Amino acid sequence: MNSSEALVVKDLTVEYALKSRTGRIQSRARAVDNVSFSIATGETLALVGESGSGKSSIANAIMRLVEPSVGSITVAGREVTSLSGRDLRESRRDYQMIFQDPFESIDPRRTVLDTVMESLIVSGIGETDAHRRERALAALESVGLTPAPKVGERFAHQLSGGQRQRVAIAAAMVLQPKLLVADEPVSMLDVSLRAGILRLMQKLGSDLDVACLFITHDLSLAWMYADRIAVLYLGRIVEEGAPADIIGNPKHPYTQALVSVIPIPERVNKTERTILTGEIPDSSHIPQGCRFHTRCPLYRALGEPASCRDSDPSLSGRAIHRVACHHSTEE
Amino acid sequence: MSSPQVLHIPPVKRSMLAQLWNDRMGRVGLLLTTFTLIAAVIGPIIFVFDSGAVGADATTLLMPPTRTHILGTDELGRDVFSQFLSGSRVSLLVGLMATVISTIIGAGVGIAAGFFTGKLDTVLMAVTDFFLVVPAMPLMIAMGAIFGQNLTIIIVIIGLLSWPRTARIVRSQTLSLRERKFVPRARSLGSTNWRIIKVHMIPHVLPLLIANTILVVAGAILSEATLAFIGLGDPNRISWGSMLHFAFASGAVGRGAWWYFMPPGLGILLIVLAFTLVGHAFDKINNPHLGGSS
Amino acid sequence: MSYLPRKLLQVLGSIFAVATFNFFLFHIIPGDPIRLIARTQKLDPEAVAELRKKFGLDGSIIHQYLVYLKNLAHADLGYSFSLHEGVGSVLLRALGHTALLLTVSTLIVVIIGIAIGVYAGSRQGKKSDSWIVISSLVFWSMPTFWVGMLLVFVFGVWWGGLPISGITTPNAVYSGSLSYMMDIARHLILPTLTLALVDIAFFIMITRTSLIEVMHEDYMLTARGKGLSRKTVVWKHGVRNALLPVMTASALYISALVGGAIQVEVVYSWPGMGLLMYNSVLARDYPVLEACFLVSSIVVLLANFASDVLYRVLDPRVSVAR
Amino acid sequence: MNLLDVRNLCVRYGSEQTGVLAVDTVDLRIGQGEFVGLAGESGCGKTTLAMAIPNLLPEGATVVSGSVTFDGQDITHASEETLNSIRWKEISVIFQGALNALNPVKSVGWQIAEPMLAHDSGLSDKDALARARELLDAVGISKSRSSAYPHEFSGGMRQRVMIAMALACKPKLVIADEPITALDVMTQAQILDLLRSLSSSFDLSLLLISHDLSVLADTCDRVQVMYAGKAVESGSAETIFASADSSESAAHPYTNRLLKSYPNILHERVFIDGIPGYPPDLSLPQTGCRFAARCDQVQSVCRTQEPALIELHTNHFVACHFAEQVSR
Repeated sequence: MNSSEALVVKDLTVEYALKSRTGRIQSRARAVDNVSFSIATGETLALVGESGSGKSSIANAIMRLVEPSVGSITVAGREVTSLSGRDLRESRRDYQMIFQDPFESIDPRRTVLDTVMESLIVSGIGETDAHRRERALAALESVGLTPAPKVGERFAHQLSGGQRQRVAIAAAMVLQPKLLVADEPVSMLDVSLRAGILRLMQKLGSDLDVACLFITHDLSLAWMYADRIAVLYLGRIVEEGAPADIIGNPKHPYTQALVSVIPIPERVNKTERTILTGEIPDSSHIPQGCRFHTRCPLYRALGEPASCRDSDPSLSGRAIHRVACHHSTEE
Repeated sequence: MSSPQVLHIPPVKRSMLAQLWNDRMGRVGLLLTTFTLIAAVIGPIIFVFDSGAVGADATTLLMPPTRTHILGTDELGRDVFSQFLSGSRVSLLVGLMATVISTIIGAGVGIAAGFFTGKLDTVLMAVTDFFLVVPAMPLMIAMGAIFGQNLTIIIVIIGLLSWPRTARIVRSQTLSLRERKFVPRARSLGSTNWRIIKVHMIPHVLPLLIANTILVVAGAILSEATLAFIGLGDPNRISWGSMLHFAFASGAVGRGAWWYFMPPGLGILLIVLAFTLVGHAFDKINNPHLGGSS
Repeated sequence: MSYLPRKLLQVLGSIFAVATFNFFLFHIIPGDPIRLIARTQKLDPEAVAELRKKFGLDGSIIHQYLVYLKNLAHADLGYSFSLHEGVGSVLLRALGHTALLLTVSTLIVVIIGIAIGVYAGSRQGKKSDSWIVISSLVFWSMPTFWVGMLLVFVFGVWWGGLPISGITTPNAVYSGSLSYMMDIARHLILPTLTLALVDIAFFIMITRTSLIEVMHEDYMLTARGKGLSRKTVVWKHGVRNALLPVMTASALYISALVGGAIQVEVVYSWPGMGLLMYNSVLARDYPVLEACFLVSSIVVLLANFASDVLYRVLDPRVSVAR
Repeated sequence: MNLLDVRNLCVRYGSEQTGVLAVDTVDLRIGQGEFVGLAGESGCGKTTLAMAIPNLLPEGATVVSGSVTFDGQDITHASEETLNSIRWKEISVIFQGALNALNPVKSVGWQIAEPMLAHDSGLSDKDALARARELLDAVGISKSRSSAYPHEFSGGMRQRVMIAMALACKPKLVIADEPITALDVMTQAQILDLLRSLSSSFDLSLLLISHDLSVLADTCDRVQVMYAGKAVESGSAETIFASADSSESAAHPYTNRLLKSYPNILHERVFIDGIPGYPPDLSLPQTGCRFAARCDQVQSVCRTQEPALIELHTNHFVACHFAEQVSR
């Protein structure tokens, strides 16, 4: 295993049992289906997908907030899926998460300083409270919440959304993790504040050489922020490559459709949009064959070839730009 | 709808007591509670009730108020006012002690069921629902008749039969707290379950628990009064409920002896109302929708 | 399993649990029931031995339990020592009287309570709302039996226009079934009024709170936006949604209502289960007490079942079929 | 004549002494058949302004001054009856968050039919329901689902139901408050597409409120940008969204910075700019230009004197002291 990889996810599958009220398992939803990827130290990978694509399940599996059904997750060379109890808790400081909604992810009854210090207390860092306090204040300072002692006394409801997300970043980065999982970190914020948060994440990330898994539904944001993009559809990576390739030369029909509907803050004559009909299917009823064929414009354009219904395409192509489609080259 | 609140920095939360005092009903409730507590503690010391001091002849039985007996006498010629004062102690004692038992069980069951979910939740909620549905008063009467009549037993019976509502409320609050993202965030930091409960759950459950606890006190006082009225009070400790039992049994109502059955009833009303008002005000503080203009 | 059979099974399970609980409460914890009876009824040793045999008390606890279940299955609830009659027939008579009282007062309480609750809730913060809330809390804080005593004093002693005891006038001669029913109705007035005065407060408060919550929902703004009149907005959109939590809370109320009924029956000598329990407490007639608890539990369980089914009919988000 | 003419509108939350002017002397005009976008960050007053039109303001909010003229009729202080006859019949609203804006215990068909019956006493229940089914069909939902309840639909489908409901009485103006927020990217595209296609067949005017300027770019004819309770710029979509080198383009520094807050995949891959700082606290007295504290081209006059909304070019209004020389 390459030691420069901060995160290696191999054959990850996450299933949820759909239970009836009596507790019997009625069916299984496969939110993540055999997904593999890795992130090098200091690299940022964007996972892009709509709701139901499994992007949050991947984040939760990495954070061990849900148990993966199959697969291994290795953070900084340590396999974490086999850990439990104390070992698991101790490993957690290496991988930290920033949640989508900063209002929900910060306990409203605790002060900002308490929230940041909580990270240190739980991880057993710092001998005394005074020591931890000093580090927490430094962390608040580093995310631009100044004067730190004053901001530290506030509660979440006394801060704006952007400030709250800064607190969440401080609470994660104070542990100096190897991997940061950011689940839609700016989607709840006003557009004018997004750049500030992203810049902060980028700066702190490069200072500490932290790898980042950046989860978003916004392809243009991924294009701007990430070093690499993986597009998810119904629990599977359908295309993976460099941002310029994904946006400039999308190969999978799903990615092509996503790129075509990106809103552009400029009034220009864009090429024809491809608006997919219908909605992403339920993950307990994944279509046979290629999971996208039920909505695929290419499938219809090619006269509904049997291969799309019969076999599930795997991710293939050059290492720097891979796609999971039987017919992508025929375009 | 978006309002300009986003920009507005609300003032630091005032203490619960200050907020209660600010609410008209809460203030009346607080004053009433304080008043009855003081009366219950000091009253019987000044006006000692002597259960042996029965009336000498027929003229002193069920006597209307006079200068010596400001609330008249009962069917045995005993002073009603001093009975009334010592009765307040029993009502308050039973109400408060039973509530302690009820709250400890209710909060424990509720948090455990809500936080750990799964099988434990199923079992605990089955037990809770059982006691929630079984009619409490017939069961209290049955248990009172079986286990005998003394204050401790009455306290235990009321306490053991009034926790299910608390458990339900605490559980649903705990369940909704679990959905808040700060709980998975705490877990992803490596917090133990116990730490999550201590740091993130209990402080959030507490305001609701306090409001509910105050209402449980009111309910427990009413339960004690009813049990005593049915004839299951502690024969050695006169309470407002047992005063009404004797008033009823001796036909004081039919004989128009209002000085006998009015005071204990009003006493129960005032003290239960006091706690109910405070509890209601707490509810308003906890639920901004109920607090008039939010 | 679909909802109805599953729920029915659950109710049967609860009834079984109540019966078991009942058995252990009366048979195991304080010693055996015959000793309790013997203590109060001064029975001779031979009679005690015979009774022990009848209840299987000479056998093991398991044996006693099985005998108890067998007797229950045959609707044999034992023998009342104070009334010298089978408990079953005593109870059956009382149950009918209690059912009459409870049905009438519940109907009044629910209809008036919800109406006043909606009125108050839709005028939140106004003067009329404050008065309704305050008077509800005051009535809610009164012991039911004391309200009964006050009404007896006012209507029976001062004014004297209404009957204050029993279900019919003693030694009355009726000209027909209508006059008989009128007599019962007159006797019902004060007990019903007593229960209603205290318990309406409960319905007013939960309906009000529930409606206030619903009034803040986004779909209420949609309804306003549609240009509907205020009355339509409140009743068609508000009340319909507000009643769902009221239904759930009513399940709790059923058990409280039984408690209230006991007190009212005692005060007005209404010959129902409550009066029966009161007399049994005084006479320490355990078999009757035991049966009263069992039967009232079953009634409450069934009422809860009914309210649960009704909830599912009213809320499309949960279905009766599933 | 404009269909809607809002002039100098002021809306306050709370009392005169401690209240906050959420909308401070704002104009808004919508022509017949025009699509107008209203943009701004959360708390800028855009929703409050829109809800003031059919007077659906929440409790505690009051129109302090100014006027709302709809179809030639001044409805600023109209009675509840007059407003009720205009609501939905003339002005309907697509509310934010369709899950909560639909009544959970009524079928969607019933909810669509309800306003038709309320506004047309001659209509029979059966006909109303039949029309409701037609509308469902028009927004791409099978007619057979008219008896289904809101919880049986996905988020995107509920928004379609909401749109069908808004069209029920063939209103002249539809106010859509963040209609695609919280929806998936592809569903957003579907809904915007639907709104565009329905507008032509139903001949309506649309007020589209969004915090996301890029959404308004190819949906609206005209765009008005609000900041901290004030309208700071309004103009045709061509002007606002024109590329920087064109002769006429967005002129307010706030609009320009907002436009640069989105990544533009047609341009070079650079980090977005964003705007430093936060909007002002409106509960404090305001002096000068409200954007001054965050503006990178601020001059001393900006801090002391409030800029007036001036007509820079025909139908292009800007409230900035340096509108003519702002560099992008």
